[in-house]
Amino acid sequence: MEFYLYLALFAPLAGSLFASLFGASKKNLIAGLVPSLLLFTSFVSSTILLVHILSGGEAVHVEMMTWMATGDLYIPFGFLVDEVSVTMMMVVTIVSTVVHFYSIGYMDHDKAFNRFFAWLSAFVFSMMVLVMSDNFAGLFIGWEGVGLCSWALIGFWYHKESATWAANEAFIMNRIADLGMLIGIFLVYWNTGTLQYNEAFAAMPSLETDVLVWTGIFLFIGAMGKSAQFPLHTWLADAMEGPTPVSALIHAATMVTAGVYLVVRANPLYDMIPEVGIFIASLGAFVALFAASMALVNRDMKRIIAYSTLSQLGYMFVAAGLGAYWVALFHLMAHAFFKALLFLGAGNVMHAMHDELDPFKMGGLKKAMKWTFIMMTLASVALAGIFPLAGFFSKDLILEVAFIEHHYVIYSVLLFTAGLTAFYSFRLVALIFHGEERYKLFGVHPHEAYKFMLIAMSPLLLLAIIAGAFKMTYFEMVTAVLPATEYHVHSAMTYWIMTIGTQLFVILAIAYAYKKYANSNVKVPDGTSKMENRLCYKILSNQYYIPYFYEEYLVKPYRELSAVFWKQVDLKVVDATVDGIANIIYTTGEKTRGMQSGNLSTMLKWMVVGTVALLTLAVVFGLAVRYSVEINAILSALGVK
Amino acid sequence: MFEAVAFYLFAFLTIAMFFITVTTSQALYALTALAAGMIFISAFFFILGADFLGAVQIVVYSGAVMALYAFGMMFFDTTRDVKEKHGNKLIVSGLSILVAVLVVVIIAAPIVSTNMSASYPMTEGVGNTQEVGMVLFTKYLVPFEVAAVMLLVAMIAGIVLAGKKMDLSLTLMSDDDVRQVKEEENKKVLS
Amino acid sequence: MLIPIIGALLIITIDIIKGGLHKTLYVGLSLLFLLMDFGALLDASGVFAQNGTVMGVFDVMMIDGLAILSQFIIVGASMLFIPLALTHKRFHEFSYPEFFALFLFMIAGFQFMVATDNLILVFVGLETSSLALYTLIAMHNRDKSFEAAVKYFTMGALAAGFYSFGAMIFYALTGSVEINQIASVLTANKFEDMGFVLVAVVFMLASFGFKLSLVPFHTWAPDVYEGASAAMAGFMSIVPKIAAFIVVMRLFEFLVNSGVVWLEIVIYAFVVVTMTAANIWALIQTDVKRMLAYSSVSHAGFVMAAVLIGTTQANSALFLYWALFTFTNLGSFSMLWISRQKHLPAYQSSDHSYDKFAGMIQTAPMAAVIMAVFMLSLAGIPPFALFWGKVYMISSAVNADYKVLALIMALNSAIAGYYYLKLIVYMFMREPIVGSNGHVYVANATLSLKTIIGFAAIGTIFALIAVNPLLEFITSFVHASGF
Amino acid sequence: MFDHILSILIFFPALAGLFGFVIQKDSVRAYGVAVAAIEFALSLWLWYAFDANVSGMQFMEFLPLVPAFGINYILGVDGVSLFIIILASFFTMIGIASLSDTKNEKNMIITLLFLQMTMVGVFAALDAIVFYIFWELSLVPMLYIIGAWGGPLRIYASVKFFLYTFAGSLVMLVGMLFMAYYFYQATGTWSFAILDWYRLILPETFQLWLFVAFFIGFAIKVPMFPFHTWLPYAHGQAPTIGSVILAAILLKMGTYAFIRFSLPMFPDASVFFMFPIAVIAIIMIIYTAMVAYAQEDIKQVVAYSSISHMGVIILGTFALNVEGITGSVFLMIAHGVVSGALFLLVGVIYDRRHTKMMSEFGGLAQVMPRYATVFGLMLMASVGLPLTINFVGEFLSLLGFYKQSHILTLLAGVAIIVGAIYMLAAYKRMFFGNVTNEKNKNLPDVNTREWLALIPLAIITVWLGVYPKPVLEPINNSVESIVQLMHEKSITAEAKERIPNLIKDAEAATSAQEAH
Amino acid sequence: MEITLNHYLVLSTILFAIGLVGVMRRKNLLMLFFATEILLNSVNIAFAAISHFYGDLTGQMFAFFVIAIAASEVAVGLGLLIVWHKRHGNIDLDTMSTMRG
Repeated sequence: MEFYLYLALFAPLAGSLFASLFGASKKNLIAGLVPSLLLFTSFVSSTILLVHILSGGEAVHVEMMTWMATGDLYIPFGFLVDEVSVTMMMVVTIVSTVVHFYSIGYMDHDKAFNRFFAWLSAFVFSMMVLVMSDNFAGLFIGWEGVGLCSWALIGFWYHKESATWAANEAFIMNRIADLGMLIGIFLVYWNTGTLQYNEAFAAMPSLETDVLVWTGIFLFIGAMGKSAQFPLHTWLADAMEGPTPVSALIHAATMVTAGVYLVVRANPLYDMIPEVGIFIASLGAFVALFAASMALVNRDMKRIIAYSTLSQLGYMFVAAGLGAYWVALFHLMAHAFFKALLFLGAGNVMHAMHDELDPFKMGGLKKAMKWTFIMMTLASVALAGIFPLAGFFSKDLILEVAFIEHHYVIYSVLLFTAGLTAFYSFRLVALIFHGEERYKLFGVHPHEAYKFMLIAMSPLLLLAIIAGAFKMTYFEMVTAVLPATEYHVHSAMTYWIMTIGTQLFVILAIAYAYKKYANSNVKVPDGTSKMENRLCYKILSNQYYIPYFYEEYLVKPYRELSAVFWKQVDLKVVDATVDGIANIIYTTGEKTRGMQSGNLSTMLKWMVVGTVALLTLAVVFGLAVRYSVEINAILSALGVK
Repeated sequence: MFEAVAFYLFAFLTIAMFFITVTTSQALYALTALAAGMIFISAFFFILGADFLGAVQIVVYSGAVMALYAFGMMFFDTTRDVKEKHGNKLIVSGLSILVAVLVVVIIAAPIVSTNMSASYPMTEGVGNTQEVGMVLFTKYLVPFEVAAVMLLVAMIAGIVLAGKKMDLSLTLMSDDDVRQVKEEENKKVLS
Repeated sequence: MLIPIIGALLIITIDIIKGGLHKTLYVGLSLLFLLMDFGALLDASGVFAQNGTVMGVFDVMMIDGLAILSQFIIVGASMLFIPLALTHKRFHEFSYPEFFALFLFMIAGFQFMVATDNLILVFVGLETSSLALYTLIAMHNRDKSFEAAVKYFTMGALAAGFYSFGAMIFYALTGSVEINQIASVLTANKFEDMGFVLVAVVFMLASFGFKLSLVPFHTWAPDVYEGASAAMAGFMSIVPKIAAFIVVMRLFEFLVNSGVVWLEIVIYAFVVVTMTAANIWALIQTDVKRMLAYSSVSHAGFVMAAVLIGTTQANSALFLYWALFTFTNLGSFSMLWISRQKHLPAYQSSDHSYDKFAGMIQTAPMAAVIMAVFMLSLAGIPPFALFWGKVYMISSAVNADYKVLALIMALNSAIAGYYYLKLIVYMFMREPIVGSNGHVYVANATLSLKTIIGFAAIGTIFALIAVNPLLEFITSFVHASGF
Repeated sequence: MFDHILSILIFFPALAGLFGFVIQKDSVRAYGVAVAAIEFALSLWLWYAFDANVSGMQFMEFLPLVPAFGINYILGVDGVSLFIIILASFFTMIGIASLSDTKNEKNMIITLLFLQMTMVGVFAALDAIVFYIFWELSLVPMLYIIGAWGGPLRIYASVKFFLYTFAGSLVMLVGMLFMAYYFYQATGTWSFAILDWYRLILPETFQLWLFVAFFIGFAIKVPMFPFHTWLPYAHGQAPTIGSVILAAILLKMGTYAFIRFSLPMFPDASVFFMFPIAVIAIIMIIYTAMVAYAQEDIKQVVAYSSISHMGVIILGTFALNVEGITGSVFLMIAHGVVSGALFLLVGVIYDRRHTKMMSEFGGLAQVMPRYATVFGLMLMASVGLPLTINFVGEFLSLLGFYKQSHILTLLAGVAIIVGAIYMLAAYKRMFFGNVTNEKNKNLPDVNTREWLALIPLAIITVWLGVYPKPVLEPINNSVESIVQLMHEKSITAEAKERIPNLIKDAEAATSAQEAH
Repeated sequence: MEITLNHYLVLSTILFAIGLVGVMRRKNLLMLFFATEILLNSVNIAFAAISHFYGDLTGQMFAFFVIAIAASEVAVGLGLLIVWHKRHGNIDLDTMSTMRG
């Protein structure tokens, strides 16, 4: 099994290195194919591992070599394939394999084709490290690694100002979170004396609560960054500057879910500190609603999907926070499939529309690109959580969890959000594929994507449809390591009411979306329509002015402060002091050099002056000594000493 | 009594003379005043019974030194009074007064020097000169010799500095000029 | 000590018998006599090593450790300096045999000065050497040198006045002119006439402050150094000062150690002021020789600290420092000496202005490197000679609990670093000025001069090896003579 | 021969430099490379012969210099100094190898060889005075390099560099003399041997004063805020090779000296001053990082960034536990490699365009992709990405200091954010976007000579990032002995409590194991 | 009224002060030398007096040597004086300030 583990882990790395050999040379199909095939092998070996685990084999745990060892600190490169990580591995390898093959077509005309694959495979490798590591340090390696790759891939088209800006924003925001993560790790080390998951978690129950609380909080801050939870969410939307496959792989399926994975992985810790769990859950719920609301009015296809990703992450955190770790993981998996599918579909549309992103400028594409239409619709249905697609099983489960844990506020928020989700996703579908063909105004001639791209997407489609079926098997597998809490509403009655109700609500939302946007009188908004001038619309379309706030009150001040520090403080104060001292000495010289007038009688005067000065001193002192007794008497009379 | 009178008289005279020396603007006056002052000083020596010293004083100063100065002054136009521009009289006068006052203040207090052991007591009767000679050629032989050397040095220095060769600079002359000079010297030596 | 006198007389007689002989003869003779003198010293040191301090000739002469050590420095330094007369160019003074005679007389004078504790002999010796020195300076025969001589002479006369007045008061207080007796008498009556002691000390301080060029009695130093020939300036920066230091040590240390607070304070002030002020003035100089003048003033201040501290270590530090300083200063001044031109080029403000040395590394690399070594040594960069002197001196200050003083000394060397660095900057980092070719820097060089410089350079660079034996030798002598 | 390996390491380059004078101008470069290569080989041999399990000094040499005053020529290396020595010889080698054609190259190379002597000497010296000698001597060649081959402000920069450091180290010298004096008082013998001083337990007040005296010398060298202002000038004006050596080795003297002198000699003072110094370190980290962000000159960015990293090193040093100190030592090496590489990279572009202004560039990634790649790698290393050399050091340093103070570490941790900010901003300005400046249109990519220097550095950067063990282990052993020494020497209760007692811990651990 | 040692000392100090004043205010080299002579002479008086009152010859010795010194100083001084005068035609101190700073 170890062999497969290493294969699964290092195949992507090999692919990345291979592709990077061609890094600076011109497009070369090999550079795309080889990594994809290597990834496929990785996928295969992960599957083998999965089978091994499913067939009740115990977790594969290898320690490759020492990384850091000093003092009491010992950090190995250790890898662990247990039920949780194997799930993640499957998700990662499947989606990334698909995306790789897809990208061969998608990046067809890009001159940096090779570099793309180098980075993409590198990302997969770091993601694998992240999920497979058996200690926090290894996790952190992957954590930073994916950050790096996402930086490189967001800024893939580095000649675009917006792209590079978004890349840096993403990296720095993640860094902020990583600091929290790092502190969390330190806390773990100094309190448990180790960074190995099993040992650390074993040691934790003996610690006092507040330490655990702090650890939990700091680790979760790390998770917030990667999973773009409020207030560190702005980078995700901007990250859409990257090529669409990247968005599909990194910013929908895998990397952003790392936060959830962390919480799931650290479940023993979070079980001990439910108050933090509640916080996580409520934050998740808030983000779900918050992101969905922004998705309602947005006019950028990819951003809409990004926001939906955000809101789905919120769902996951609700589940994780409420202790339903397996549910969170399950939704993570399902979401990965249909969301990736959605993105890839969007990619096709972009190709067809020559990188046009505004759905209002499309419409009626279903004739031109039937397959894409079908796929995206199904993906949206799954996302909306309609029976019997994947989304239904995972998402409704979360709702139930919230209900059963008696967090009715959260429950209602999530329910409402579900409606919103349905609405905006079908608003998108409607705008793109239905209604009349507004794109004609812009003189584009859309065409369906390459066949093999569609074929490449098909596995995702399949999974998006049937993933729900695996629920029970998955449950049995995962609960070997995760708390196995079955969530059943007490009375079948309420259960059915809830389910049906939800379904109806969602369907209504869909219907409304169609009614509003699928008809033929949808115009390309020009900022004049009544709705667009509503306050709430403005707020939403400006993302609650949060990016603006960051720019104005964080970035600018930082820049200005830096300038002040350099120009004013460093040069005008610190350095000036140093030079000032030197100048003082020098100018004293200049001023006093007059003493050396070169005139002999002046010199003689100086000599006499010196002597006289000494004499005066001598006299004073001599008299003082001679009359010391009297002086003391006087002084004492005066009351001195 | 006589001693007192003599002391005050000569003290007054010396002070006056030296005061003239440092204040007058006429080089000649200054010279003469100095010479006079020196002689008066020798008077003190005689009062104090240091006959030998007094003699030396008169001989050396009023003789040699004054002669030297007089000789030196032939170089300059002694008739016209020396105009000296004094930058800031304040400093000078101030300092001088300060000095005078200080020094006097210091010395005004009586010097009580206990356990004073005269290392070379004067024996009454024996003339001062003999004693001086005795000490000079026993105890102070070395300083005496050195002083002799010093005088030699002074002599050489005087000769060299005042000598003819000093007004032409061999440093800056061209080689043949130098050769010429040398030949002249050699002639001098031979003749 | 009679040897140099004999030598001088011999030289004069030779000149009388047959004039116009070449200077090399006289240099040779002087060297020869100085060598003999040195040999005599070695002998004397042997004697001293066996049976301690010797009082000779009616107790006027005194051969103790200080005397011997200082004479070693005096004679040694003179031996190193006299060959500098063998220049490539012709200079006025060297055409006089009298020059060499006076030189030897001067050395004799210094030797007498240090080898006694009788104020009279000190005075006479001092004057002998000084008078000779004035003449030697003047004999360089340029306007500046005359001016220098006159200034030096006049102030010297004033200083002589001070000296005699001070001696007079000491005599009045103790009825003796021998330092050890003065000391014993004063300590016997517990300094009851402190006022007078102080007055005497003041006048002594003034006169020796002049000799040692302590601020504010230093004013002659820069001018005289500039006026004198570089060789003579270098000589002046070493020999007269060590002689003066010996007397100061003899005279003041018993006072400082017997708790004359005032004197301690005053010397402290002298040390600090001299070091700092001289350094500051050296910063703003535009002429290397003048800069070196100020720097040696500052070094004198630095060494004066030894007198203040007054422990055996400090006194040994004084000798160590001065021995090493001799080599370094000899080197730097001879470097100036060999680069001496007769006529000033247009772009040059003075004989040895800084810009003369601009870009020297490109035109005369070897010379530049050597000069740099001397400068670094003066700045106290290890492992060059002066560093060891500095370290030992500061350490002695530390050990005597003069913490602040030690710090001031250290920081002063930092300030000093600047102006030594300035020359290095000129030599290594500036572009050479148009028209200056490498020959300028060795215009005046002959084999003997080069030898001397090489000697100095070796002494400066490899001082490391010499330090230990030197230190042990010095310490034993100083300790044996009770300082 | 290898009994005196250290002396050979020290003086071989100097002698070679002397011989260099006779070499003909054009072939001196090859000569220099050869000498440096031999030196590097020797240093590698040193590593090979070094016994990683011995925590004490190795290859000790002793030669009396001034026994009368207790000054002896004592050499020796332990894990702390070993790798910095290797680093020094390594950088001299690649520095000479990658030297772009400079005017009078000969002087440059000879100077570099002398500089190498001083560098190795500082890290090998075990006698305070010998240490001081090399410490001061190292200023001179650097002064010449900056002053003779530098930019327009070179003279100001070089003199400032020299005097500032000189002044500081003079105070340090006074401190050393005090130390020797106390030693003399305690034992009755003069000694400047560091190992002797280790055995001396000082009362706390003395410790405080001496610590300050030494601190001034070291802090200026490091340089620590607010003594840092000479560094930007020195770096900004120095030629590439100068900056490389300065950043890679000379700055490490200060931090090394902290570990060699301040910590073991004044444990209580170290504890006493831990928090003030930590605050200074944090100011260095954040403040200089912000200043770096404001720079317009890429070289200045790197210069300020190295100040910022120095802050982390200091922090790790004053964590006063094994993790922290080991981390800081490792970070010294790491920062040496990375910043050296960065300066080399800046040099690459400077050779092409003769400007360092970032506004002049932009879109270089299109023109010089390979250059951009290497730069990116080094940038990420400097940002402290895991699996690069810097991360190990930073992680350990911060981890170590976290034991002492949570909140301060949190502040110091901001390093990884601000570091990312200025580095990425600079990278964006230089490499991203379109090629706007005509002059950049067809710049040649990295050439062979530059690869020669960059590839090894890149390899080290990744190799030691992935597998730091071979370096970490010897360091760890030596550091453990130092920490143990500190614990035993410390007087005050707080120090005892702050500085871990390894032996006790070890016993505790074993007993715990028995318990299981 | 008895003339004590102090009288002589005071006298000599007064003379010394006069000498100092001369040294300070004289700008003519020759006159300056006069002033220095005064200094030495004043001291001589004191020496003689002290040796008289202590009955000790040392003072006279000192005075004797002081005289000798004074004489030789005059010789050298005059030499310099003459050279300077030859060169510059004046003996004014204010002219000899070519070196400064």
